[in-house]
Amino acid sequence: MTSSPLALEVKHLQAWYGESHVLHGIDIEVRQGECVSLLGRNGAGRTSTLRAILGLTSQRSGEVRIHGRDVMSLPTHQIARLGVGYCPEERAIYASLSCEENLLLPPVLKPGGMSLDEIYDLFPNLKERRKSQGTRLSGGEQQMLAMARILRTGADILFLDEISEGLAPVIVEKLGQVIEALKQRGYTIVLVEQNFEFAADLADRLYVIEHGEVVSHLPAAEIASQQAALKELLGI
Amino acid sequence: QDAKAKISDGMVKIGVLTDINGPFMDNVGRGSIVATEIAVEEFGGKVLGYPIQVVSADHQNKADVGSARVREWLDRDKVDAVTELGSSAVALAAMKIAQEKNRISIVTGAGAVRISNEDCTPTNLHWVYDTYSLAKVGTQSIVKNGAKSWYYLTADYAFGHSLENDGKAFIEGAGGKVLGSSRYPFPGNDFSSYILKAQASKADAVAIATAGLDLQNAIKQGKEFGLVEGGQQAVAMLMSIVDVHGIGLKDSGGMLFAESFYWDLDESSRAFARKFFEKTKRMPTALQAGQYSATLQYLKAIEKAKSDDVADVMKAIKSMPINDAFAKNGKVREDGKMVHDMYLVRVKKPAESKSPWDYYTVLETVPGDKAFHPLAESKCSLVKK
Amino acid sequence: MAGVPRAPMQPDIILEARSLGRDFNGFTAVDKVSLAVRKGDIHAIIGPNGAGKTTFFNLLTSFIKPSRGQVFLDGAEITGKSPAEIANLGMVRSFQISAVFGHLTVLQNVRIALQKRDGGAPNFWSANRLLERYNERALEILRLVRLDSAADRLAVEIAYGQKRALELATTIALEPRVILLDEPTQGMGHEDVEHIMALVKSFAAGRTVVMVEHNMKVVAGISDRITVLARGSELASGTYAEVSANEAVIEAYMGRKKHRSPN
Amino acid sequence: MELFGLPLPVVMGQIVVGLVNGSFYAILSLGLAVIFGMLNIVNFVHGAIYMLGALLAWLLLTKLGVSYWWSLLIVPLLIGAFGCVLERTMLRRLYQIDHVFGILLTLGLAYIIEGLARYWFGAAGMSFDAPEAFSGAYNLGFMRLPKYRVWVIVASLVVCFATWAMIEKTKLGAYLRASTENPAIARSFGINVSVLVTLTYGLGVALAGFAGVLAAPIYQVSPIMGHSLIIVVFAIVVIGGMGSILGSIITGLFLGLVEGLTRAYWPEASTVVIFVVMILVLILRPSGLFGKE
Amino acid sequence: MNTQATEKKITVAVLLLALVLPVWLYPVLMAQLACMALFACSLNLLFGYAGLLSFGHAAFFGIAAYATGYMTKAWGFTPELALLGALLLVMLVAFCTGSLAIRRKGIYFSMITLALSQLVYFIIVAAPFSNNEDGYQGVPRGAFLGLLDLGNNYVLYYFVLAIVVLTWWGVHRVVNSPYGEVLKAIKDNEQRVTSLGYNVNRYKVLAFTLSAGVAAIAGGLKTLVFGLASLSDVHWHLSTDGVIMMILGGIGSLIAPVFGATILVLVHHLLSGEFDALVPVIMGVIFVACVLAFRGGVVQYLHTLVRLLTRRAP
Ligand SMILES: Nc1ncnc2c1ncn2[C@@H]1O[C@H](COP(=O)(O)OP(=O)(O)OP(=O)(O)O)[C@@H](O)[C@H]1O
Ligand SMILES: Nc1ncnc2c1ncn2[C@@H]1O[C@H](COP(=O)(O)OP(=O)(O)OP(=O)(O)O)[C@@H](O)[C@H]1O
Ligand SMILES: [Mg+2]
Ligand SMILES: [Mg+2]
Repeated sequence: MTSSPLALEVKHLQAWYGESHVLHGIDIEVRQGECVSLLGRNGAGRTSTLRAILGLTSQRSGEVRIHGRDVMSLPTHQIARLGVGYCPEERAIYASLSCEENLLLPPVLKPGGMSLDEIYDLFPNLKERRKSQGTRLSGGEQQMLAMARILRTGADILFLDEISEGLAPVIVEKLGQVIEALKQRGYTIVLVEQNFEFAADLADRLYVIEHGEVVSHLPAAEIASQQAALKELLGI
Repeated sequence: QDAKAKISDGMVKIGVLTDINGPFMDNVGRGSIVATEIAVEEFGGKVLGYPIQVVSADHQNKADVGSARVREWLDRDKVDAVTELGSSAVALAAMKIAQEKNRISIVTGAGAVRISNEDCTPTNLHWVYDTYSLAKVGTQSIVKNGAKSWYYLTADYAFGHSLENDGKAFIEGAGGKVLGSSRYPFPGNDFSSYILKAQASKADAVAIATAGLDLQNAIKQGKEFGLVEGGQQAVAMLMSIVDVHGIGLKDSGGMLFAESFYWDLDESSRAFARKFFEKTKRMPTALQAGQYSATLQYLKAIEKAKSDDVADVMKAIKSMPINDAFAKNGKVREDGKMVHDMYLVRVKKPAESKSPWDYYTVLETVPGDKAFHPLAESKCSLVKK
Repeated sequence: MAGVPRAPMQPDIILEARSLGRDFNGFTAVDKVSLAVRKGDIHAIIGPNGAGKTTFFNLLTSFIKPSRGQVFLDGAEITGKSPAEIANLGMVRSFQISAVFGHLTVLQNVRIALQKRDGGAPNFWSANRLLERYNERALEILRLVRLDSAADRLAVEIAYGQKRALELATTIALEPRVILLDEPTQGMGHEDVEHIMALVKSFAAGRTVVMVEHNMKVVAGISDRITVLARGSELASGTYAEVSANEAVIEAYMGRKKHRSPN
Repeated sequence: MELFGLPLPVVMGQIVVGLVNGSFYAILSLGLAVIFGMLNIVNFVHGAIYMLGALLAWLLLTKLGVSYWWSLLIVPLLIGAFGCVLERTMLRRLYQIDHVFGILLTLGLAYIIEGLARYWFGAAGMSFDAPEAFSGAYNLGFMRLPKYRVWVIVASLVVCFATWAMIEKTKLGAYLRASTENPAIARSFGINVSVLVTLTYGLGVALAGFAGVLAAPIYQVSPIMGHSLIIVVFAIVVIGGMGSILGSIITGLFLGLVEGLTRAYWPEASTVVIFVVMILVLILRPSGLFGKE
Repeated sequence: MNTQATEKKITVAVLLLALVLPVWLYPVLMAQLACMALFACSLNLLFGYAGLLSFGHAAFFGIAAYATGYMTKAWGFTPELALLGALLLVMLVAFCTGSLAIRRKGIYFSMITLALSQLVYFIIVAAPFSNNEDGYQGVPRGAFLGLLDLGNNYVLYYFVLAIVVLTWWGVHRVVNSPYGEVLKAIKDNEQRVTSLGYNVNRYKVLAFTLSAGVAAIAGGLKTLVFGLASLSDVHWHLSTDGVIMMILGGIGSLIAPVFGATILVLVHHLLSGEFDALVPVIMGVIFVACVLAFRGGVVQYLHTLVRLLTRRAP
């Protein structure tokens, strides 16, 4: 695994929202086919890290490479076209579009995405509600939709922000299987999670972020041995 | 300087309050200011040796804006006469203020009858036309010439209503009949609905009682829908040379309407028009010529009275016969209305027009005392009965 | 339903729904759910996504008008009353997506609720210095949810988890008899989850809490009774032990994985 | 034959001319709806742009001898380009701030465009003749219908439905709506939101310019011709249901008819009728006739 | 906290200016300015604090203008009585129309208010007493309490100023009252306020009615100042002018409307003569510049200015 090339490389990433400085130098490396999890307390800056990589914060500096390509000077939509799929924490389901329109909205970036049928197999709720207006879906359905939306596009680097939130345990379980399957297919995944157990089961490596900085970095295998430190950092 | 003359503040200041950016800017506006300046120029810039100054402002067709300006002019800026006042609301407000401050107001741009009727003031002059004279000249002889039944297309505004109501009285007086009317909200832009109704009424004449762009559109669309080709006579109740120019002779040729001025009337009107044209590249409208005339006569009256005192000037001006580029056989009555010859004109067909701005054929000249509202029927408090 | 004589309500039932249901253009979001909540209980409503839990909350509080069925609060029918009236009767809810007043400070957010408790008629003639008398109580409540240090910050500026805490604080400030919480711990970190659990538990003493939650730790940890909804109808109800052993529930909702209770 | 006191031919005539006016409303409200739906800005320059369309056609004809037909193509392109420039240089900066600033900006632009036009051309109208092919009229028996007006109906319907198809039948519509609602996320999907927005604004004003050229032979071309248009047209957008492209087209036509019939029966109320319809619609169907709830 | 202090400084400065300016500027013009500022203030109360953008406030301004005129001229009311009468009438109308309008939100609300004001315009055009476009003319200024003759421009101005300041203070009080705080909460999240047990509609109707009342005082005063009411007082252009003044000044600041009104009224007035024909263009440029450069309205720049000045002072 360590031999595969870097899919995402972040060095000294700093970011601001207007006046407030929220990231103070993040360093992250993700190899192709890896699943990496960003952990941290509320407000630590995990979401901001994802947004900054995509150029969605008002200002950023440092270095970001995707598939080896420097993206600091690219606009968001071109970064996305390198194959990044972002499932935001606030879900951002479009109220003016129906469920299915939401699903079909993101343009296909690369071949190899899932078909509509595969997605509906995965999330039968969505199939049932496909004609509903996006925001009329239940909270959990919206969460599924946000996730499903980026599986269609063939994006091979997935940024998943709190996807297990608000979902029934069975669905969370199933999501875990989906992510396993995606890993098998060679997807690169960055998982931001509050649900430690969920993340720990899936991730190859963990980064712990606090106050806009990476404070700890450990492979999944060391989780057990580092319980104490994690407890300190995350309050588990 | 004439030592015996009583000129307040050592100068005569004329304020032209006009529509500079609004829908009637071409009928008055800059042109009215230029016309005022021509009159002053002809006077040599001085009256009785005292300088004459012209100031101007835009009333934006808002009575409050206009009235604030008039008050400031009269209270602070030593203006002796406010003129033009081209919207009835502005005119009525300005007249009242002028009366209160004992200055002169000369309305050249508004045509509401009440200005020199129930709302008349002793310090006001009403110069160019009113809806009564337009309605009378614009209907009476047409009825006599055979157009017995009429249909009105009227702006749903006071000036539209009076054009229609007065016209109706004259039409009926002359043995004609009004078959119906469409009172549309002003401003409108599409008149085809009303034209269809007018056509369906089968009236001999269709009177259009509106002004400005609306009038132009109504005429143009009348042509489009074959109003005239269908054998009906289109009569404008209030039209100006700007409208004819804008529509073009192709579409407006053959229109009948009442005018109070035409540049190509006689030598004096042509002379004024030439000067005006040089400065503006257009021929003057009746309102602009009237503004010239009013200024000229006001200055003459000062000269005659040897004073710019309001009472003296009013007395002088009412005692003078008025004949100039604009007014023929003119005379200011007790109610402040300047009565003068009015004309019934027909717009030339493109083939008849020999040169640029050669637009009208004058069909009939109606003397002032026949054209205007008779004093005997006046509701003006100044008229002794 | 109309003809059926109403059975006398058990004395300790504070909130009761009878055959409550709602359709959206032919889709039945909530079918005929009956539910009785005992005074002083923490009553959890769980169920798969789209089961109709939020809609059920909306029906209870009249934010959505029911297609059928009735709601009783403390024995009195409240079906068809306006949401504000229901709140005034002592049943207050929170929202699934956090709902705070972004342009007010955290303190002012809580004061809005405190002010309501004292009448709530529009008082536009007095200066808002009048509201300062609520500051002390507001700070007290904020301390409970560990937000006292952020009291003067604008609510837009605080992190998501804090917003949820603030929303809870505002709800508590009204001192309602019944409080309906829609996923109160969603988006919160572990520490905060435990804290909120403790808070809800302490708050529930003497009052009643109905909550929707997907976090099984919370459900297992503090709820006295659980009702499981699925596809708009009741699937099961009982204590956590009963419900979590129910095959249908495991199948539809909980899954086979073990959920550890924190205590 | 009479219908509520009016001869039947007159009523039929009203329906026909109502439809013509409705076509103008349809194109104008379509442009406005696209812009509002997309940029969330009530485009107060819409009337001024419509005027500019007519004025440009007039200028091209009288100064450069460009025919009506070429104008019909050139003017919307010019105006569309102008719109793109406006969007890039000015409107663009508004998306971050409260949308009422859009009102101020577009009103300001309207003041400037109309003011300059008035400064150079005055307020009186200028005449623009219908092209040869469409001068004259058809005799329908109950009325004389100018050929040009028939062309207006045809041309505007074609343009409206072409626009509709382009937006609704391709993914463009979904992209547009997504970009309005949450541009950041739309970007994160790889949608080039900023180009999309620019082109949409260009399209919206180009439609207004097109309407202006269509209008030039019917109405006198004047700097004030579009002055009060915006509120009526926006009322139509609202009645149709904001965000509904088809809604604005159909409502435009429909209200042209309603207005026409009111003109026949109660002309005094013909401007206010649209607002009465709007109040009724908003109370009975809050999201407009064709709006999604 | 800092902004509040700055706002206070600006307010005091404005008030001082308002007291002394008539020495240089024509008092009637200043009175007009005060009326317009109050009108913009009414819109700001509604939009800046309750989030309701009205496109139809000219209706309230206009009804009050005509009503004040009618009561003074036809019934011989003293100015303060006529104003009070107009205020009550307008608040009654606003209560009814407001109850209808607040049932919709956002731009729909704005459009309903516009539509209702178009209805009012239509009624006033048709009403026999309005004299149509000639306007309701010749309203005497009368004497305050029957004692203080308002015929003198200075007396009139200070009378207007006093009422405007009083009303302004009233608005200030409403905004900074417990009610005002709830209003701001409603602006942020209406549903949540409802869930706390507030009758949100009642709060909104009240805001609408109060705001209309402020507009009514502005309209009534305007009639007294000019002695007339005309159709431009009910025209939708006045509504948009009000919105413009509000935005130009700065949304959600109580003193800001004064600056918006100053730009609209004074620039027009001072630029006349040479520039008359270009005034609309210049206004347009000001609007555009304002949006592009001073996003928070004029008042935000003043804030910065005041801060700079006071920093340098010690
Ligand atoms: N749009 C914004 N404007 C200003 N500050 C922001 C914004 N979004 C986030 N912040 C601040 O940035 C910091 C990091 O936030 P971020 O959302 O990245 O945290 P997080 O680790 O994802 O936590 P959470 O669990 O709350 O999602 C927080 O202090 C937050 O208050
Ligand atoms: N206004 C509406 N119109 C149409 N369908 C709706 C509406 N509101 C909810 N629904 C549908 O009703 C069903 C129940 O939704 P609800 O929000 O109550 O689910 P929930 O149990 O709260 O789910 P979650 O746990 O995911 O929040 C969903 O399938 C949803 O799509
Ligand atoms: Mg986050
Ligand atoms: Mg839910």
